[in-house]
Amino acid sequence: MAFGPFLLLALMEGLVTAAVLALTALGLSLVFGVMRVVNVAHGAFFMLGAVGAWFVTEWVGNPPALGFALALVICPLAVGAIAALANGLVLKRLNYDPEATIVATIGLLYIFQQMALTLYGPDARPVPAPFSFRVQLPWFGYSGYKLAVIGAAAVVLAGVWLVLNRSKIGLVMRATQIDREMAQAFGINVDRVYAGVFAMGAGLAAVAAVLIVPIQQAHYLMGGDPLLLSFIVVIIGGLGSLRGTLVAALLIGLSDGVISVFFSPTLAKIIATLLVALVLVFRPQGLFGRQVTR
Amino acid sequence: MNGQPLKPWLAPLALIGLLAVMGFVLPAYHHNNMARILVLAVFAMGYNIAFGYTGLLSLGHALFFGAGLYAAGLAINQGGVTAGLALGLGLLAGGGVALATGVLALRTAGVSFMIVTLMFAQAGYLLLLYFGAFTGGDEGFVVARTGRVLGGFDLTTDGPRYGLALGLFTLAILGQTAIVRAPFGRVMVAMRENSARAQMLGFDPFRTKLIVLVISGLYSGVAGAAYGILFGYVGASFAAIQYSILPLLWVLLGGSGTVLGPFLGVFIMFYLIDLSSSYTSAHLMVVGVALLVLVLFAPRGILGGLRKRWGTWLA
Amino acid sequence: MTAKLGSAFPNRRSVLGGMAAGSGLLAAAGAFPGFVQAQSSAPIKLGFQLHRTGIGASYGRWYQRTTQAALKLLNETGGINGRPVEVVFEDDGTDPARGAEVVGKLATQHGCDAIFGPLFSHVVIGSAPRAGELKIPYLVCSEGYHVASGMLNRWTLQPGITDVKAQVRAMAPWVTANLGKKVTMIFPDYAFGHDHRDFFTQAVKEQGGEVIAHLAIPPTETSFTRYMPQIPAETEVLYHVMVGPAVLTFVKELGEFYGNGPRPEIFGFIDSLEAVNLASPGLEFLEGTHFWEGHCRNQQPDASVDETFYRAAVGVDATGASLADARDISTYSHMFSTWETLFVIKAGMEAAGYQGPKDRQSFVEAIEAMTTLPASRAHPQGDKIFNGKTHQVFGHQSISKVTGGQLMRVYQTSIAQGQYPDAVDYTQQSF
Amino acid sequence: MAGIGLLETQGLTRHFGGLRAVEAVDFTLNTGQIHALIGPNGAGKTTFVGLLCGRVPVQAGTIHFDGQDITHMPAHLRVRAGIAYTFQITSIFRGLSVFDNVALAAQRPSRHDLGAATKHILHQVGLESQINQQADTLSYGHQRLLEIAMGLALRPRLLILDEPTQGLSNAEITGFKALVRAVVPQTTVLLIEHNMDVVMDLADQITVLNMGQTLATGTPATIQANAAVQSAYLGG
Repeated sequence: MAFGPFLLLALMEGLVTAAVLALTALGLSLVFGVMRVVNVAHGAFFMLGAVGAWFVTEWVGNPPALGFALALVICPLAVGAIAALANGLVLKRLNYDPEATIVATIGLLYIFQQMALTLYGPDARPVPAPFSFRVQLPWFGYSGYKLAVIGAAAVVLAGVWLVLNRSKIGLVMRATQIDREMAQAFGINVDRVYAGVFAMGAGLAAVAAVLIVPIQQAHYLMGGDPLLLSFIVVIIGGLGSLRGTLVAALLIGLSDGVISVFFSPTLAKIIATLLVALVLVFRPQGLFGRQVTR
Repeated sequence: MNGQPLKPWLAPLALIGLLAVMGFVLPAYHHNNMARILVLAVFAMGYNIAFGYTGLLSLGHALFFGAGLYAAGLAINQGGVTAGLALGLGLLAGGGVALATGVLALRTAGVSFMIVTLMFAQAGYLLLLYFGAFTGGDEGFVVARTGRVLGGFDLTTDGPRYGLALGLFTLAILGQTAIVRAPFGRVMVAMRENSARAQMLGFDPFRTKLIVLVISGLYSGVAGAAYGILFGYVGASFAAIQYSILPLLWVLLGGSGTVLGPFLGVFIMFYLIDLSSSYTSAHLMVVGVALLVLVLFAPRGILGGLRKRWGTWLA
Repeated sequence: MTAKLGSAFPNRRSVLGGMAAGSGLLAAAGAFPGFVQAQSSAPIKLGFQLHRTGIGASYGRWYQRTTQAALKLLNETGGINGRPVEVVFEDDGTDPARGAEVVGKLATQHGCDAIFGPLFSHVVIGSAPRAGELKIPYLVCSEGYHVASGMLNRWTLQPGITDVKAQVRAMAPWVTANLGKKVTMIFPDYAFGHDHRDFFTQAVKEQGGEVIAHLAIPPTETSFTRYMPQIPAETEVLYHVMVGPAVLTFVKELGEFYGNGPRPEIFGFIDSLEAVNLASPGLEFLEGTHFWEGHCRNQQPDASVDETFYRAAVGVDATGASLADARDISTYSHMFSTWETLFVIKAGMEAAGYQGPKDRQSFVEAIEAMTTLPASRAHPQGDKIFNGKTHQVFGHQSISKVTGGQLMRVYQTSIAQGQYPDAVDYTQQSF
Repeated sequence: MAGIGLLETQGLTRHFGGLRAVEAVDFTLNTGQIHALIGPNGAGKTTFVGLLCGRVPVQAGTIHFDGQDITHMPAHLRVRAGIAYTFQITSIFRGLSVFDNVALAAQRPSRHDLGAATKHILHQVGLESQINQQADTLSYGHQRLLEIAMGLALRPRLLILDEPTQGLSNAEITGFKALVRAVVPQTTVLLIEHNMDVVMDLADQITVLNMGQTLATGTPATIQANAAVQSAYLGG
C-alpha cells in the first residue's frame, strides 16, 4: 500500500483509540483532580462496563442495536453505582489518604476481576455492533462503527464539558477541587460530591468500554491497558484540564500509530513510550496543566 | 535517633535470629517459600528506602529488579561467570539503571515521577521482548546449573539456597537500618517530609534523591540477581508492571518507612495468595478483601499502625 | 478388569516392548502389576499445574475439565497398578514465579508423585528448574519447543502434544503446494510468535517457497488494523497466529480490512480462535480460509470410536462447544494433551512398577523408553511417536477449511513430516 | 560603607507577571551588623530575601556574597556558603522530633559531636526540655523558636530571619532579642520584622522597601526622621 493511504489508516485508527482513551482518562482525571485519589481500580471499572455490555446484549438478543443502546445506558449507571458503593464503604473510611487508597483500590481491582472471572468466565467474548457497514475507501475498507465511536465519544465529551463548565454541579465540583475545607464551609456536602465524582469517573470509563466492546472483546483482564494509558494521558495533559486531556489522548492515540508507520511495531512502541516519558521529564507540569503537586 | 544506639538494631537482629532458626525447622515447602520471601524482601527494602523513607513514589522498580535478574542470568548463560560475580553484576546493573533513570526522572516529582518511572520500566520491558533472540523474550530462559554454585555450595539445594537468601537479607536489613539511622537517613526523611525546606538547610534534593534511587536500585538489582540464581529462571514477567506495583503493595502493607515492614508485607502477601488458593478457586477475591480489611484497620501498614500504638522500637 | 484395561490401553504392550533396553528389574516389575498391586492401595497423587487465573484461564478451565474426565475413566478402569488416582489442581495464575512455587507446593506439601498440565511456555520454563531440583517428573502440555531444544532437564517431558517446531514443519509442504508460495506471516512479537517465524520461514524455504514479509505485532496491542497495510500486495498466503484475549479483534479486523474484495489465501493457527465461536459476529469472512488444528474441533465424518468417546467423556458436542452451554467453546486443539498425558503417566508408572517417590527415576526412564503410542482411548487424537532422547512426542496434524462455518479437515499430515533431527539427548543427562 | 559589605545586590529585579515584586534594588549588608528590612505588606520583602537565599530565581541584577557572585547559585549551595534562611510560615519537619529537626541543620558538614552541638543550640533557644517531642506537637511559639534554632544550627555567616517574632509572647520576644544580640558580630543578621519595637531595639541599619523599591536606608534614628518613610509606612 502506498504511503499516503497507509498514514491515513494509521490516523483513523489513532482517532478511535484517542476517542475512547479521552473518555476513560477524563473519568480518571476527575477522580484524581477532585478527590486526589490514585484510582488503580479505574481499569477494572472499564472492564466491568465491557462485561456488563456483554450481559445486557445477551439478555436482549435481537436486534443488537437495542441491546447496545440499553447497555450504553445501563452499564455506566450500574458501574457508577458500584463505584459509589465502594467509595462509601472503603475510600471514605480511609479519609482519602493517598497511600491507603492505592492499596484499597488494588484490593478493589482484585475483587472486581474475581467477580468477572466467576460470573463471566475467562474467555474474551464479542458484543455485536449495533450496526455494521463498511466504508470502502479507494485503498482499503474501514468499519463504519469505528467512525461512529469517534462521534459518540465527542458527544459525551461535549456533554461532560457542559456539566463541568456550565452547570451548578460543575461549579460545586470545581470548588471542592480547589479547597475542600472552604467548600465545606460554604455548605457543600463534600461527601456527596466525592461519591458523585467517583461514580461519574467510573461511569465514564464504562461508557468508553461499552463503545469499544464491539471492536474489542470483553475480557476480565482487559482493564490494564486503559488504566496505564489513562494515567499517562492525565499527567501529560495536565491535571484538571479537559482540553489537555483531550490533546494528550490525541497525542498518545496518534503517536503510536504514526510512529509504527516508520518503525517495526514493537520498536515503535518503545520509541513512543520513551518520547512520552521525555515530554514529562522536560515539562513535568504536563502540556497544559498547572504544576502537579501531591 | 538519639539515645540508646543499640535499640534500633534489636528488632532486625531478633528477626534474623528467628529466621536462622527457621532455616532448620521449616518443612520443605515453606523452607523454599521463605527463601523466596527473603529475596523479595530485599527488593521490598530497596523500594522502602526510596518510597518509605524518601517519599519517591516510583512505579518503575521492575526495571531495576529486571536489570539485576537479566544481568546475572545472561552473564551466567552467555558469559559463563560464577554465581558470585553474577550477583555483583546484578547489583551494579540495578544501580546503574537506577542512576540513568534517576538523572532524567528526578527532574519530576510526585505523580509525574510515578508516571515517568512507569514508562521507563515499560520501555525496558518492551526492549527485553524486542531483543528476544538474546533475552529469550517472554519465555525467558533457565539459568545454567554451573552458575548456581557459590563457594562450593550447590544453590539448587534447599540449605545453601536458604543460607544465601538469609545472608543477603541480613546484609540488606542491617544496611537499611544503618542508612536510615545515619545522618543521611535523616536527610532522606527530610526530603520526604519537606524537600524545599531541606534544600534551605543546604541539602541538594536532586543529589540526595539520586543517591537514594541508586541505593534502591542496588538493592533491587541484587535481589533480582539472587532470584535468578537461586530459583533458576529469568523471564520478562519479572520486568513487567506487576513487579513495579508489588513492592509498593508490600511496603504499604507492611508499613512504609519502617525497618521490618517490607519483610512483613512480602510475607503476608505471599501467604495470602498461597493459603487462599488452597481453599478456594476465587483466591483473587480473598486477597482483595484482605487488602481492604488491612487498609481499613491499619491504613499506615501493619507496622506503621503498631508503631503508632506501641512506640518506635518496633520499627 | 484386566481384559477391559487391555482393550482400553492397547499401547501398554508396546511400551513394554520399547522398554527392553531398560533395566531388567523394571521390566519385571512392570510385567507383573499384580505383585505391585499387593504392595499398596493408597491413591497415587498427581499434581496439576493449572492456569485457572491470568491470561491462560480460558485454556485452564478446559484443561481441568478434560483432566477430570480422563481421571474418571482412569479410575473406572482400574487406576494405576490397581491403585486409585487423585489429581490435585493448583492455580499458577499463568505466572512463571507462581508456577515454580506451585510445583514446590504440589511436590512437597501435597506429596504428589508427579506433576503435569501447564500450557504456557513461560510458566513451563519458569517451573522446570524447580521440578528438576525436587526430582519430580514434570509432564508439560505446552507445545513449546523448549523441551526438545534441550533447554530444560531430565525430569521434564512432553509426551502429550507435538511441539510447535514439528507442527509448523508438517504444515509447510501442504501450504506451499496448495495455497501459494509467497507467504506473509503475522505473529505476536514474542517467543511463541518467534518460534513460528523461525520454523515456518525455514520450512517454506525448504519447500521452494518464500516468506516475503514478517509482521511482528507487539504483545500489548489491542487493535491491529493499522498493521494490515503492511501486508505486501503480492502476498499469496497470509499466515496468522495470535494468542491472548485480543485474537478475535485481530481476525475481525482482518475481515474488515479485506472486506469482500480480493484477498490472499489465509492460513491460520487455531490458537487464534481457541475458545472462540466461529459463528461470532464479524468472523463470516473466515469462510473458505484454512486452519491448523491439533485436534479437530468439529467432529469429522471419519472420527474414530476413541475420538467420539473422548468427545463425549469431556462433555463436548460435535461442534466443539460444551454440552452444558453451547456458547462455551472448548480449546479442543490443545486440551487432548492433558488426557493423553495422564494415560502416559499411567503407562509409565505401570511399566516402572511405580510404588512411591523413590521410583520417580524409573518412571521417567520408563517414559523415555516409550516409542510408539497407538491410537486408542488413551490417545484419542491419534497415534504418536515418542522420542525418548528429546522427551518430545510427535503426532499427526490437521489442516481444516472453514466450510459453512464448520472446520472440516482437508488434510492430515504424517508423523514423519513433523520430525526433525534431535537437538539434545536427555537420557545422557544425570537425574 | 563600601568594602565591608558581606552581601551586595545591584539592580536586583523580579517580576511576577505584571507585578513588580522587586525592582532594581541596590542593597549592601555590612558584616557583623543587625540589619532590618521593613515596609508595608506587599512591599516585596519576602521576595527580596527569597532572591538572596535562592528560593526565587533572579530575573535581572546581581548578588555578591563575600565577594563571590552567587546570582545563579542553587539555594543549597548558598546555604553551604553561609546564608541561612528561616521561614516566615514555619516550615519545620512536622513528623520529626525536635532533636532531628535541629540535627538536620547541624549535621552538615559531618561532625562527631552532633548530639552535643544539637543540644547546645536547643539550650540556647530554650527548647531543651522538648527535645524528644515530635515537632508538630509544639506550641506555635515553640515552633517559631525551633525554626530559629534550625537557622542557628547551620552556623551561618548571614542569618535571614523572616518575621521571627510573629506569634511570640512578650517574654519570648525578650528572649529572642537576647538570642539575636548574642550571635552578632560572628553572624550577620538580616531581619524582616513588623514589630517596630523589636526593629528599633535591635537594628544597626534599617532598609525600607516600598512597591519593590528601596525607599531609604539608614540607622534607626535617621529612618524614624525620614519624611518619605513616615508618609509611606510609619505614619500610615
